[in-house]
Amino acid sequence: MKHNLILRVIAKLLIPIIVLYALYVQFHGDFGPGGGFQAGVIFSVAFIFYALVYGIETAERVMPESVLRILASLGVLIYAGTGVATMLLGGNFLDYNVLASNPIAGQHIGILVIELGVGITVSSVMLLIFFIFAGRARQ
Amino acid sequence: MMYTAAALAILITMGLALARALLGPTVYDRILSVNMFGTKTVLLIAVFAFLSGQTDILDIALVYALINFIGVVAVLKLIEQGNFFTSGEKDEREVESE
Amino acid sequence: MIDNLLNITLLAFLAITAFAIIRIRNLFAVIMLFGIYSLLSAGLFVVLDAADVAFTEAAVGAGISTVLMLATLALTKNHEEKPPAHRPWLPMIVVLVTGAALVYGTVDIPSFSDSEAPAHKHVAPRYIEEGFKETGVPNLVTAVLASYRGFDTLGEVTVIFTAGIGVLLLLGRRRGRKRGDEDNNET
Amino acid sequence: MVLDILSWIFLVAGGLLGIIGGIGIHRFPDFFTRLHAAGTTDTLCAALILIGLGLQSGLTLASFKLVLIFAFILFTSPTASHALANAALHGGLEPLLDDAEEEAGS
Amino acid sequence: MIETHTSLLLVVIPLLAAPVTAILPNGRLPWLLTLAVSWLCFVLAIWQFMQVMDGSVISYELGGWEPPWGIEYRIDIVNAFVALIVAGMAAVTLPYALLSVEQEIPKDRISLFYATLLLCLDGLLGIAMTGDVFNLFVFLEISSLSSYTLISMGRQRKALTASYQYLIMGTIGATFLLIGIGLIYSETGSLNMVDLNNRLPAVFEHRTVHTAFAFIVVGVGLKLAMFPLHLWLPNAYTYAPSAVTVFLAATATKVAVYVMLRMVFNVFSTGFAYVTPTDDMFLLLGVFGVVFASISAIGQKDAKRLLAYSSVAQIGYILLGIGFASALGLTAAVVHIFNHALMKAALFMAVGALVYRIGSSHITQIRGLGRQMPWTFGALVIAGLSLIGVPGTAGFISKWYLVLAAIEQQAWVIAIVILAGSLLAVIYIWKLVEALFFQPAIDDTKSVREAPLSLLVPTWILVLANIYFGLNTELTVNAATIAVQVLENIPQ
Amino acid sequence: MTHIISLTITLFLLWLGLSGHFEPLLILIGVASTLLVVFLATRMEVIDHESHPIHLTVRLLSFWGYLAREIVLANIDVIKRILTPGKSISPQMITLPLPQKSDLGRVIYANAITLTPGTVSVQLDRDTITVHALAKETADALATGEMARKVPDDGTAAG
Amino acid sequence: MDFIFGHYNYWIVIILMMAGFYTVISRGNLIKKITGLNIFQTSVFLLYISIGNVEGGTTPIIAEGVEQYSNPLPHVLILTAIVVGVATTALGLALVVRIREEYGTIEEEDIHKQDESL
Repeated sequence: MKHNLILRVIAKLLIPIIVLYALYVQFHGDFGPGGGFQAGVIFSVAFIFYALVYGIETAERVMPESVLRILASLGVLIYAGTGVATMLLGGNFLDYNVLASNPIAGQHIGILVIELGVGITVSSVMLLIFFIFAGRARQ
Repeated sequence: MMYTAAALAILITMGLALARALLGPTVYDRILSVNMFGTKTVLLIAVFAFLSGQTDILDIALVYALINFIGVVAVLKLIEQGNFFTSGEKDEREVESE
Repeated sequence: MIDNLLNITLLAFLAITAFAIIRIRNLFAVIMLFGIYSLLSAGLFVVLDAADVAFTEAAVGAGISTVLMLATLALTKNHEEKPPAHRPWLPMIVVLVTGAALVYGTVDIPSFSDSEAPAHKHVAPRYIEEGFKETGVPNLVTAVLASYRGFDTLGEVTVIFTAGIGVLLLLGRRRGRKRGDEDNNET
Repeated sequence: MVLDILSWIFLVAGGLLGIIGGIGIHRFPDFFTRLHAAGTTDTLCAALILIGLGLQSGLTLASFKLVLIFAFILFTSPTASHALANAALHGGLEPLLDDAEEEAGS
Repeated sequence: MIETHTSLLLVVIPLLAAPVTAILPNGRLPWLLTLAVSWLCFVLAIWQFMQVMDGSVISYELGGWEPPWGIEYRIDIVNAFVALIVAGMAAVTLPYALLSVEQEIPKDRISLFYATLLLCLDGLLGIAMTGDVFNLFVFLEISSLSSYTLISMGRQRKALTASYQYLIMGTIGATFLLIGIGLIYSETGSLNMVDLNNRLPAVFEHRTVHTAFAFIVVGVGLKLAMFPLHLWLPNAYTYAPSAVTVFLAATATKVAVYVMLRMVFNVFSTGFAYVTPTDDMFLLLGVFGVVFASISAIGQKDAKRLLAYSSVAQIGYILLGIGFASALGLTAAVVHIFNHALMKAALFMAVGALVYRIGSSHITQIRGLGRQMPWTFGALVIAGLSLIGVPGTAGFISKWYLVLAAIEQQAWVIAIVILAGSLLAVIYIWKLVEALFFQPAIDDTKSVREAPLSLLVPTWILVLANIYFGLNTELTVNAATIAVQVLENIPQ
Repeated sequence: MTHIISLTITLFLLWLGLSGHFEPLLILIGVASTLLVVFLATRMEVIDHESHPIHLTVRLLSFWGYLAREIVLANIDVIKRILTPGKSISPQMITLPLPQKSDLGRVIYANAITLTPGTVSVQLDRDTITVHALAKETADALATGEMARKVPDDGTAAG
Repeated sequence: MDFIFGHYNYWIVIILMMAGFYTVISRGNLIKKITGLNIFQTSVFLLYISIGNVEGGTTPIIAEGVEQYSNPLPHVLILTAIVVGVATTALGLALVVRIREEYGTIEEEDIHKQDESL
C-alpha cells in the first residue's frame, strides 16, 4: 500500500469538499464564473480521484455504470424537456419567460433547471468515459 | 503596484519551472515542474484577481488548488502500476516506469 | 500595462510549450507538457477577462484531458513515438499556406482590445446593457449561454452525450466482436 | 497604510522566495534535491503571497477563499511531493547521495 | 400549435428520442422507436416543405429572443428541401436497417447504435434548419461525432482506421470553419446568417473577410469531400456498416453541399463570391474531381469502394454546377443533390443486400450473384443507369441541366468533361454488371438466395423514385428554380 | 454518527462561506447539496475518524503553530543553500522509526516532514519512514524525533 | 510597430495554429496527432477570446462601479467549442485504443503496412 496510505487519508478529507465545491459551482453559475459544465467536470473529477485511490471496482460500486448511462440520458432529457415544457406553456422552445408569472422568475427557474441538466449529463458522461477507459485494462 | 511586483515574480518562477519541464531530464522532473507550475498558476490567478479587482476569479484558483494534483496522482499511479484499474491496496509489484 | 505584460509573457510561454510538444517524442513528457499548456491557456483566459472560459479550461485541462490521455497511454503501451521516416514537406507547405492566409487575414483585423471593433458594437452591447434586466442573471456569460443562446448549449450537451455513447459503443464492457485475437489479453 | 506596507513585504518576500525556488530547481543536481527546492515555493511562497493578498481584502468572502486555497495547497502539495518521491524511488531513480565518508574526502 | 413549431419539432423529436433509445433494452424496440421518429420527421418535413413551396419563409425564434440576439431558425425552400432529403432518406433507410444492423452490429450494442443514428439524423437536420452560423457548427459536430462512431462500427478492423482518419480530417474541417466564423464575427459582430448578409458587403474589401471566406470554403470542403480533400470518404464509406453507408452517402455530403451553398451565396453573397476567383476554383476542382474520381472508381476491386469514388465524382458535378455561377448551373446543382441522394442510396442498398447475403462486397466474391438475386441486381442496374445519366432516369435530368449550363457559358471543355464522366460511369457500372451477371458464381455463393423483402422493398422504392423523378421533372426542377432564386437573393 | 453530523455541519458552513449569498432559495439548495454530499460520502465510506478528526482539533491547532515555525525556519535554510555558491548540499537518505500508532498520525507526520523543505518523506512503511534530506544537518535535526513527538496521534485506532 | 504590437495576440495565435496543424498532419503517431489537434483547437479558442477582449474591460459579470465589460459572446461560443473539443478528444482516444487492440500499434506507418500486406 505504501504511498497509498497518505493518499487514502487525504482523499477521504478532500473528496467531500471537492463534491461540495462542484455543487457550489453548479448553483452559483448565475453569480460568478462557473455553471453546469464546469460543475459536472469537477464532480466527475472527485470520483476519478476516488477511483484512483480506492480502485475502479469500489468506485463502480458507489456509482454503477448502468446508473451513469441513465443519468447521462436524463440530463439531456431534462434540458430538452424544459424546452418542450415552455412550448406547451405557449412560448417558443426554451423561452423561459413563460415558466413563471413574471419573466425574471421564469428565466431564473429555466436557467437553474437546464444548468442542472447540463451538470448531470456532463458529470455522468465524463465518469462513464473514465470508467470505460480505465476498466478496459481488465480485459 | 505591489500586485504587479508579485505577478512579475510569479511569471519569472513560471518561466523557470517551464524551463525545467522542457529540460527534463527524467519524467519525474517534468512532473515536478508541472506540479510547481500548477501552484504558480493558482498564485498568479489569485494575484490577478486582486490586480484587476475581480475577486470572482478566485474560484478558478480554488478549483486548481483542489484538482490539479489529481492529474499528478494519476500520472504516478500509471507509472507505478501501468494501469488505472488496480486498486493499489493489495498491489506490491512495481511495473517498470517509462 | 501589467495586463499586457502578463498577456505577452504567457503567450510566449505558450508558443514555447507548443513547440516543445511537437519536438519531444516521449509521449509521457508530451502529456506532462500538455498539462502546462492547459494551465497556461487558462491563465491567459483569466488575463483576457474570460473567467468562465478559464474555469472550463481549468476543470477540463487539470481533470479530464490529462487523465484520459494517460488512460489511453496505459492501454496502448507505446510510450515512444517513432521518428518520421521522411521529411514531411507536403504538410509543411500546407501549413505555411494556411499560415500565410491567416497572416493576410490578420492585417485587417481590428487591433487587439480595440473597444471600437465591430465585434463589440453590434450584438454584444445588447447583452451587456439588457442582459441583467432581461434575465436577472448578473453573470452575462451564463445569461447568454443559458438563455439567449440556450439552444447552442443544448447542442453542446448533445455533443457530450454523443461522445459518451460513442465511447460506450467502441469500448463498452462486453466484447461483442472478435476480429484478430493477437493482442487482446493485456492486463 | 500599515497594512499596505505589510502587504508589500509579504508579496515581495513571497515573490522572491518563488524565484529562488525556481533557481533551486535548476541549481540542484538531481530530482530528489530539486524536490526540496520546489517545496519551498509551494509552501512559504504561497503562504506569503496569499497572506499579502488577504491583508488587502480584510474580512471578506475573498479572504475566506484565500484561506481555502491556502489550506488546499497545504494538503495537496506534500501529498503530491511524497507520491512523486515514492514513485521515483520505485521507478528506479537512484538518489544522488552524499555519504559521510565521501563528504570527508571532497 | 404544431404549425408554429414544425421546424423545431423536426430537430427536437430526434433529440428527445436519442437519449430514450440509449437506455432502452437491446432488441427490436430501439429500431421501432427510431423508425417511428424518422417517419414522423419525414411527415413533418413534407409539411414544412409544402408551407415554403411558394417561396415564403418561416422564422422561428429560439428562446423567444429576436435575432440577431437569439438563435433563429429560418426556413426557406432551400432548407426545407434539404431537410426533406435528410428525413426522407432516414425514413427509407430505417426499414432497410433492421436486418442489416442485426447482422452487423453486436447484439448488446443495438440500442446505442440506434441512439447514435438518431443523433446523426438530428445533427444533419439541425444543420439544415438553422439560421445561425455558430449553431450550425454545433450541429455539424453532433452529426460528425455520431458519424465517426457509426463508421467505426464496421466489421472489418479497417473501419477503425477509416473512422480515425475521418475524425482527424473532419475535426480539421470543423476547426477551419470555426476560424472562418470567428473572423467574420470580428468584422461584423454578428452570427445570424441574414444579419451577416446585410453587414458583410460593407467590409467586403477587408482582407480578413477574404481569409474567412477561404477558411469556410476549405472547412466545408473537407466535410463535403471536395476533390483534393476527399481522402477520408472512400475508406469511410467502404468499411462502415451497410445501413450507415446508405444513410451517410445519401445525406451527409448533401447537407455539407447545402452548407457550402448557404455560406457562399447567402452569408457572403453572389456579389462577393464571384469577385474573388472562387467560381473558377470550383469549376477546376469540379473537373478534377469528376475525372480523377471516376478513373479511380474504375480501378477499384470492392463494390462499395467503387461507389464511394463515384460519390466523389458526383460531388464534382455539383461543384461544377456551383462554379457556373448561373441560375441554370445552380439549378443543376440543387437537382443533382436530390437525384444523387436517390441513386446513391439505391446503389448502396443493393450492394448492402449483397453484403447481407455473402458478407463481402469484393468484386471477386460477388461474381455471378446477379442470377441468384435478380431483384437486387435489377435495382443495381437501374440505379446504375441513373448514375450514368440515361434518359428516363433522375440522373439524366441533372446532367442535362448541367450540360445546358455549360453550353450557355460556352464552356465546351466542361461540357465534354461532363459527358466523359458519364462514359467513365458506364465503365465502372459495367464492371459491376459484368461481375454480377456475366461471370460464373464462385463455389461458396452457389446457394445464395434473393435478399429478404425488408431489404428489397426500400431499395425498390428508391429505384422507382429514380424513374419517377426522371420522367416527372416538374417537382424537382420547380423546387430547384425557386431555391436558386432564394440563393441568388432575387426578389420574387 | 457523530462524524456524519460534524461533517454535515462543516460542509454546510463551507457552503455558506463559499456562497456569500443568503437568499432562501440558495440556502435551501445549500442544505440539499450538503445532504447529497454526505449521502455520497457515506456510500463511498470516506467518513470516519481519519477524514474527520474532531477529537484531535485542539492538538492539531497547537501542532500547526509549531509546524508553521518549522516551515519558516526550514525555508530560510533551503534558500541559503540555494543561494550559496558551490556545493552547499549533502543529500541523505535516512530511515526513521515511526512512533505514531494511528494511520492518521503517520500521515500527519509524513506530510509535516514533506512540508518542511529540506526533508521529503519518500516511503512510509508500517513502523519506519524513509526520508530524503537535502543536507546532513537537516537529517540530523529530524532524527532527534522532536517533530515526531509533537504530531497529534490518535492512540486508540491502531493502523 | 504599433501594428505589430496591436496584433501581438493574433501573431502568436497564428503560430500556435500552424504548430498544431503541422503536428496533426505530419506526425504518424495517433496520440500525437490528437495532441496536435488539441493545440490547434486551443489556438482557435485564443483567437476568439482575443477578439472578445476590450481595453480596460473586466470579466462580464455585472458588478457595481464597472463601466466597461469584455464581450461575453465569444466567451459563450468558446465554452461550447471547448466542450466539443473534449468530446472529440475522448472519441478520438477511444478509437486509438481500439486501433491499438486490433493492430498492436499506434503508428500510422505500421498500420498501413499491415493493411497492405493483407
